[in-house]
Amino acid sequence: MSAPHSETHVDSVGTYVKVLLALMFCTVLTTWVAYIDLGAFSTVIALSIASVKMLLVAMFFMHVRHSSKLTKLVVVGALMWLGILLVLTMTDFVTRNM
Amino acid sequence: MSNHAHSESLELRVQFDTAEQQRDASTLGMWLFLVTEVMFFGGMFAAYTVYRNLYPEVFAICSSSLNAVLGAVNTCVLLLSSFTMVMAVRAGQLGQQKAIIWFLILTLLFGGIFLGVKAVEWKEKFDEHHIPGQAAFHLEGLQQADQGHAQLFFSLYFAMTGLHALHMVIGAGILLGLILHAKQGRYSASYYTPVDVAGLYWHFVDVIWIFLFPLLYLIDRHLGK
Amino acid sequence: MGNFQFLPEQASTLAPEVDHLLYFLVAVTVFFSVVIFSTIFYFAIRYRRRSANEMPDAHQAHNGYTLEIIWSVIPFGITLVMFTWGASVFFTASRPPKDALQIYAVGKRWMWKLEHVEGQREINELHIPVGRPVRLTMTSEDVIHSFFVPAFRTKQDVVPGRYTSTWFTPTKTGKYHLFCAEFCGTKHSGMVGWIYVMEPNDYQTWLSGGATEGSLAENGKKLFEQLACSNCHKDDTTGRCPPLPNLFGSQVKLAGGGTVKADEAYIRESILQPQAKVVAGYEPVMPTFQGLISEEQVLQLVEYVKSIGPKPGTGPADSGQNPAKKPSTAGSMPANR
Amino acid sequence: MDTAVAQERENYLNASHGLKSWLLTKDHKRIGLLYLFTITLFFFIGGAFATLIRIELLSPQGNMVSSETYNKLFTMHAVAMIFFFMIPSIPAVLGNFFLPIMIGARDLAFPKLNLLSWYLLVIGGAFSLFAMIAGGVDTGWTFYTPYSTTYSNSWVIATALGIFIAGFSSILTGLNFIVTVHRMRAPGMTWFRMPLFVWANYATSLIQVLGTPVLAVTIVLLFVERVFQLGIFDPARGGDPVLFQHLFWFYSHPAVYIMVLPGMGVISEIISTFSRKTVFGYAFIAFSSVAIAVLGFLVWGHHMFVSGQSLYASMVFSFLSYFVAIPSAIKVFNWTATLYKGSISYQTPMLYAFGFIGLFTIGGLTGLFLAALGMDIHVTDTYFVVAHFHYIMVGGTMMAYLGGMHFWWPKMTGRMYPEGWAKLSSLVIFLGFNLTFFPQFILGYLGMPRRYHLYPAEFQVLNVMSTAGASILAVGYAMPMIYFIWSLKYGKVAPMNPWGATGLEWRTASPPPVHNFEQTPIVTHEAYDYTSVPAEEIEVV
Ligand code: HEA
Ligand code: HEA
Ligand code: HEC
Ligand code: CUA
Ligand SMILES: [Cu+2]
Repeated sequence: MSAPHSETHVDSVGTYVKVLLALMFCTVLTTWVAYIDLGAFSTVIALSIASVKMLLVAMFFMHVRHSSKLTKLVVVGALMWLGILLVLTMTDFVTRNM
Repeated sequence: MSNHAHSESLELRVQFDTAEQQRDASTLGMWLFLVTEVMFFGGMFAAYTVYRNLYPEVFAICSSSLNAVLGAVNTCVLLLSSFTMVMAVRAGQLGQQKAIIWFLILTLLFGGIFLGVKAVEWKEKFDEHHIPGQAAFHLEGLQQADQGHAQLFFSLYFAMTGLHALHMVIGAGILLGLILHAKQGRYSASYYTPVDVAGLYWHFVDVIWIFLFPLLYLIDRHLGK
Repeated sequence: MGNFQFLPEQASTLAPEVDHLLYFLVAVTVFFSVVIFSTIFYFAIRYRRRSANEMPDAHQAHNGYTLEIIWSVIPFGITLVMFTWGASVFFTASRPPKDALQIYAVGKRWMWKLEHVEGQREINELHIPVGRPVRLTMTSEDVIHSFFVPAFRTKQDVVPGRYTSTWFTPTKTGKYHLFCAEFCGTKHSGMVGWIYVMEPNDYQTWLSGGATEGSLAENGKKLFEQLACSNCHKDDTTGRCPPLPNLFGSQVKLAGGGTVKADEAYIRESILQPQAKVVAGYEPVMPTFQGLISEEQVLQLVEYVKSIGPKPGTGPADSGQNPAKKPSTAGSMPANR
Repeated sequence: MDTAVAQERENYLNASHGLKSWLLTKDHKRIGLLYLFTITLFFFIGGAFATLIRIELLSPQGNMVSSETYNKLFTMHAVAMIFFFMIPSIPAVLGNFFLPIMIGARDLAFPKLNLLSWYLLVIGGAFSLFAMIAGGVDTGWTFYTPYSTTYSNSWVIATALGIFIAGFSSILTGLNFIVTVHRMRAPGMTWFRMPLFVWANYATSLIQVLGTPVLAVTIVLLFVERVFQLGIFDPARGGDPVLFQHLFWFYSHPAVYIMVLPGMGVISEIISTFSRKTVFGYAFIAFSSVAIAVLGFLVWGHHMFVSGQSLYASMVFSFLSYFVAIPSAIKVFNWTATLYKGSISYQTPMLYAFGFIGLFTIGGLTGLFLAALGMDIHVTDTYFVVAHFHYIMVGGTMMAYLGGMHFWWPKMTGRMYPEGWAKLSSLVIFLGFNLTFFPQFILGYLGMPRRYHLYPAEFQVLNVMSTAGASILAVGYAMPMIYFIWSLKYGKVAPMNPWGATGLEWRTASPPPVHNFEQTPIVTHEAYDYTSVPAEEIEVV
């Protein structure tokens, strides 16, 4: 009747420590990069690093990688709806002076 | 009604048949709640995107007026709290009752430090008159004409960090409750759903900050000053 | 009900177009309503229950895909027609012809202030000649309003902080309602007025009638001196400011790349937020005039800058001296909305 | 009265007594009834405002109330009707009561949260009521800035706060439903055996969860702008009031589907039951609900065609708007096809269902007028729009709600309503409705702007017709109110399955026991399989 039994996976402390270190590294990296002039890439890089961090937190700390399809669908859905909000709003603002 | 045994766990509520069903329901519920949170912050992200797009230079200068080092340190503190949180959940999985308590306390502590640093930053803004809506608002390095746009930046800054902080405060309240319950020995390897679910919330608040940090502090920082 | 009307008067070139679209939409609505209502009615009678425990012969429906596809695809096709038709009417309604008569409108709670380039100002009344396209450039001093003339089938919101525009070509002389259609507070329903569409000759007489304090551009010129714009903006390229003659309608190169067309909105922005778009090769030293001058004064300045724009006589709006003169076809008025 | 059946069997109503047992209940059925009281109250409050609006508009020069008061009337009318009546109506009353039963669950997944949702609605309602009593609010239900942030002198904050809180009620209800549908279905209740009412509420819940938070944050931004001068939409600082409209309609367009989808679910149940046939194109109707919920998020800009939004954005939004029409068309055609070769009876719920289909069709098709760019510039912000949405909301959803109330009243209360009166009132409502709102289409095309206290005299005739219709409508709405209450005491005792319907809710007693079923049902049939209903269980009245 309900979703398939979701096994509890116990990750090792080492995994979590590695993830934490990766996250901190990303933080330092993104701060450092911010002082370099990359033109339009500045935004792209900053957001890419943030997305990587988000993925790390979601996958490991929030256990998405062990989660059911439904949970993954929920996560993807949330991001998609955020995308709808941002993209359709921006269609107005970027085409106003055309 | 007939086919459910009450013995599995004290915590099995009447509408459920099995403990597993109950846990799955709670987890799904929390994930859906996080979806609503994404959309809630999404409204502000949309406003931010619109105005950053309209006034990129002003926003860059405003970003530069924030303390990036403090921001980065604070980000690390928050990440640390996420780490201790996931350790608390792990302790739950393994049924280590003592460890749950200690990791929760650590999480609470790091959360507190984060909020403390945030408060210091805000205080700075008040002292510098970077408060939108105040007649005294003035951001150095900007023409009079652009002060309005700078106010937009700071409106977003306060709205976004403020609501983020509010979520932290709520999270801290939840942690406190968990700690109390953990002290009573409520959690075990077979029942730690509340810790698990609270963890999801805490990590989510962390993820929001992971985006706020570059958006508010970092992007185009090289342009300012 | 006597001479009861179902349609408002058609008094612009747009009106018949909108009405034709209406006929089409009504036809579709009537068609589908009649089909659905009569089918339901027929089935309801034909297959009425005759005894309490009756079971229909066909209690299991045949879930045919054919029907589903038919009744998805046909409506979809019809909606595509609606979209295309609606969009094309909208496009005409949004793009003013180049030789349009320029008029400025400022919404303020709760009145419409209308200004002719010749300097005539009107409140809640607008006099215009028949048969000539009219383009309105509009803004608001406070909240959002909306300029609505049912007989012309036009409507456009008026937004504080920026210019919006609309246009129409009146086709019939007469007196028509002007409404504010966006809720703006207590006297929203009192923010109404009249549009007077006149024969061109009468319009001329009307124009020369009312005492004015100079044309918009003339007033703008005075302001240009008073506000000391002229101290910086000289007519040659030697100064530290860009010269303004011939600016209007041209493409301006911006510092940091990109170009922008110098239309009304750009001039307005240059005055109120000079730093927003800085001209390539110049320092951003121009002070802002935000808060120092009213929207109406901004309009005068804009009109002045336009009047020293390229080729006097190409647009009806530029000289202010002889507005009824047939505009030359090679106009350079930007066709922005 | 039939004493043989009236012997006290334990059910959810008599299982415990006293006010406390209601205010602290976690039973979804009782919470459904709590909602019923609350939203009925707000319907009559909203209706009272509507009455005043219509009386005022009898004369063009507006001599009953001042302009200020008039502006407050239509604002508070809409706030009460939309946020405190129509959005909670079908989901929170009928959905709450029947969704768990229909999938064979003992309760919703989170009963305490369910109760909290009701309290949130009550608290939000209290804020809004306070604002109404303290002096009212005059911004229109759309709260456009900068009027709402800077210029209005009315109780904007209290009202907005009320809506904010009620928003969370809506979010939590949606969340609860989604989890319940995913996790609590009885054995054998596969997704494609679920009644269409459940599908419709599931789709609605998706919108509530994805859309309402954006309304919430929009209100927060409005709040901080009005109170702390954090001017995010303030044109004086380079902010853009049109951005507010984007955020507002991102929620409020999908919200119109929160208002209509559950109604469509009710109609599917009724049409099937009263023609004793499985719904034609079950899967298409089920998926079209979800499709409407998803596509509904892509069209909000069609409320902003003349707002100063870019021409290209308007084109995109207009184009996408037409996609939403297709799933609605599919539903209408499938309902009609369901009647084919059925065994059709005309009990009151069925009359309401016919009313729904007809009026929704007209309302929906006039929505297509509005989505057509060239047409919308003329009719936007006129009575044409007012007529469009009342056709869908009052003609559509309200009919579905009343249909559903009649359909399930026997199950909820254990009593039958008086059929003759009910038929009469449905007829009165139908006639009154059309007389009220049809003239408004013409008024709108003629150019009468909405939110107008004073209007040119040439519009008076149509306005008088509309007011006449509204008086008939008011009588029509008063009737069910009276005979429903009457039936609680004097109505015939309802059998288990008075309509010969197939849903699980008809396989348990009327009214149902506390945990819905004496024995967890095991589902072995598709929904709407009329051969599966044991003949002895049907006691058609
Ligand atoms: C329950 C409420 C509800 C519903 C379901 C709808 C449904 C639709 N609405 Fe409506 N609408 C409102 C409530 C609703 N609306 C409200 C409250 C406002 C005003 C808000 C305000 O400003 O205060 C509004 C305003 C509004 C506007 C803005 C008007 C303006 O302000 O200028 C538009 C524009 O596109 C629009 C379009 C549509 C469309 C295309 C649909 C479609 O979903 C309709 C689809 C249905 C059908 C098409 C009918 C069934 C189909 C057939 C019978 C088959 C034949 C079909 C074809 C040929 C395609 N609506
Ligand atoms: C679900 C939503 C809903 C519902 C049910 C209704 C129901 C009604 N509405 Fe409303 N309406 C809106 C949503 C709704 N409306 C919205 C969103 C607006 C836009 C507001 C804005 O512009 O911001 C609006 C605006 C609006 C206007 C336009 C105001 C304007 O623009 O100036 C009008 C005018 O006629 C109107 C009329 C009515 C009428 C006559 C009813 C009737 O159906 C009501 C009938 C009910 C009763 C009459 C009460 C019940 C009966 C009794 C209690 C019996 C006893 C009563 C008497 C003896 C009087 N409504
Ligand atoms: C202190 C000098 C100064 C004064 C006073 C001044 N300007 Fe300017 N203006 C500039 C400079 C420098 C630029 C070019 C840089 C820029 O775009 O900001 C400019 C640009 C402009 C432009 C855009 C020109 C283009 O080529 O795109 C317009 C229009 C304009 N000014 C109008 C005015 C008006 C109207 C006034 C008076 C109300 C005024 N200016 C007062 C210095 C000045
Ligand atoms: Cu101005 Cu309404
Ligand atoms: Cu809409």
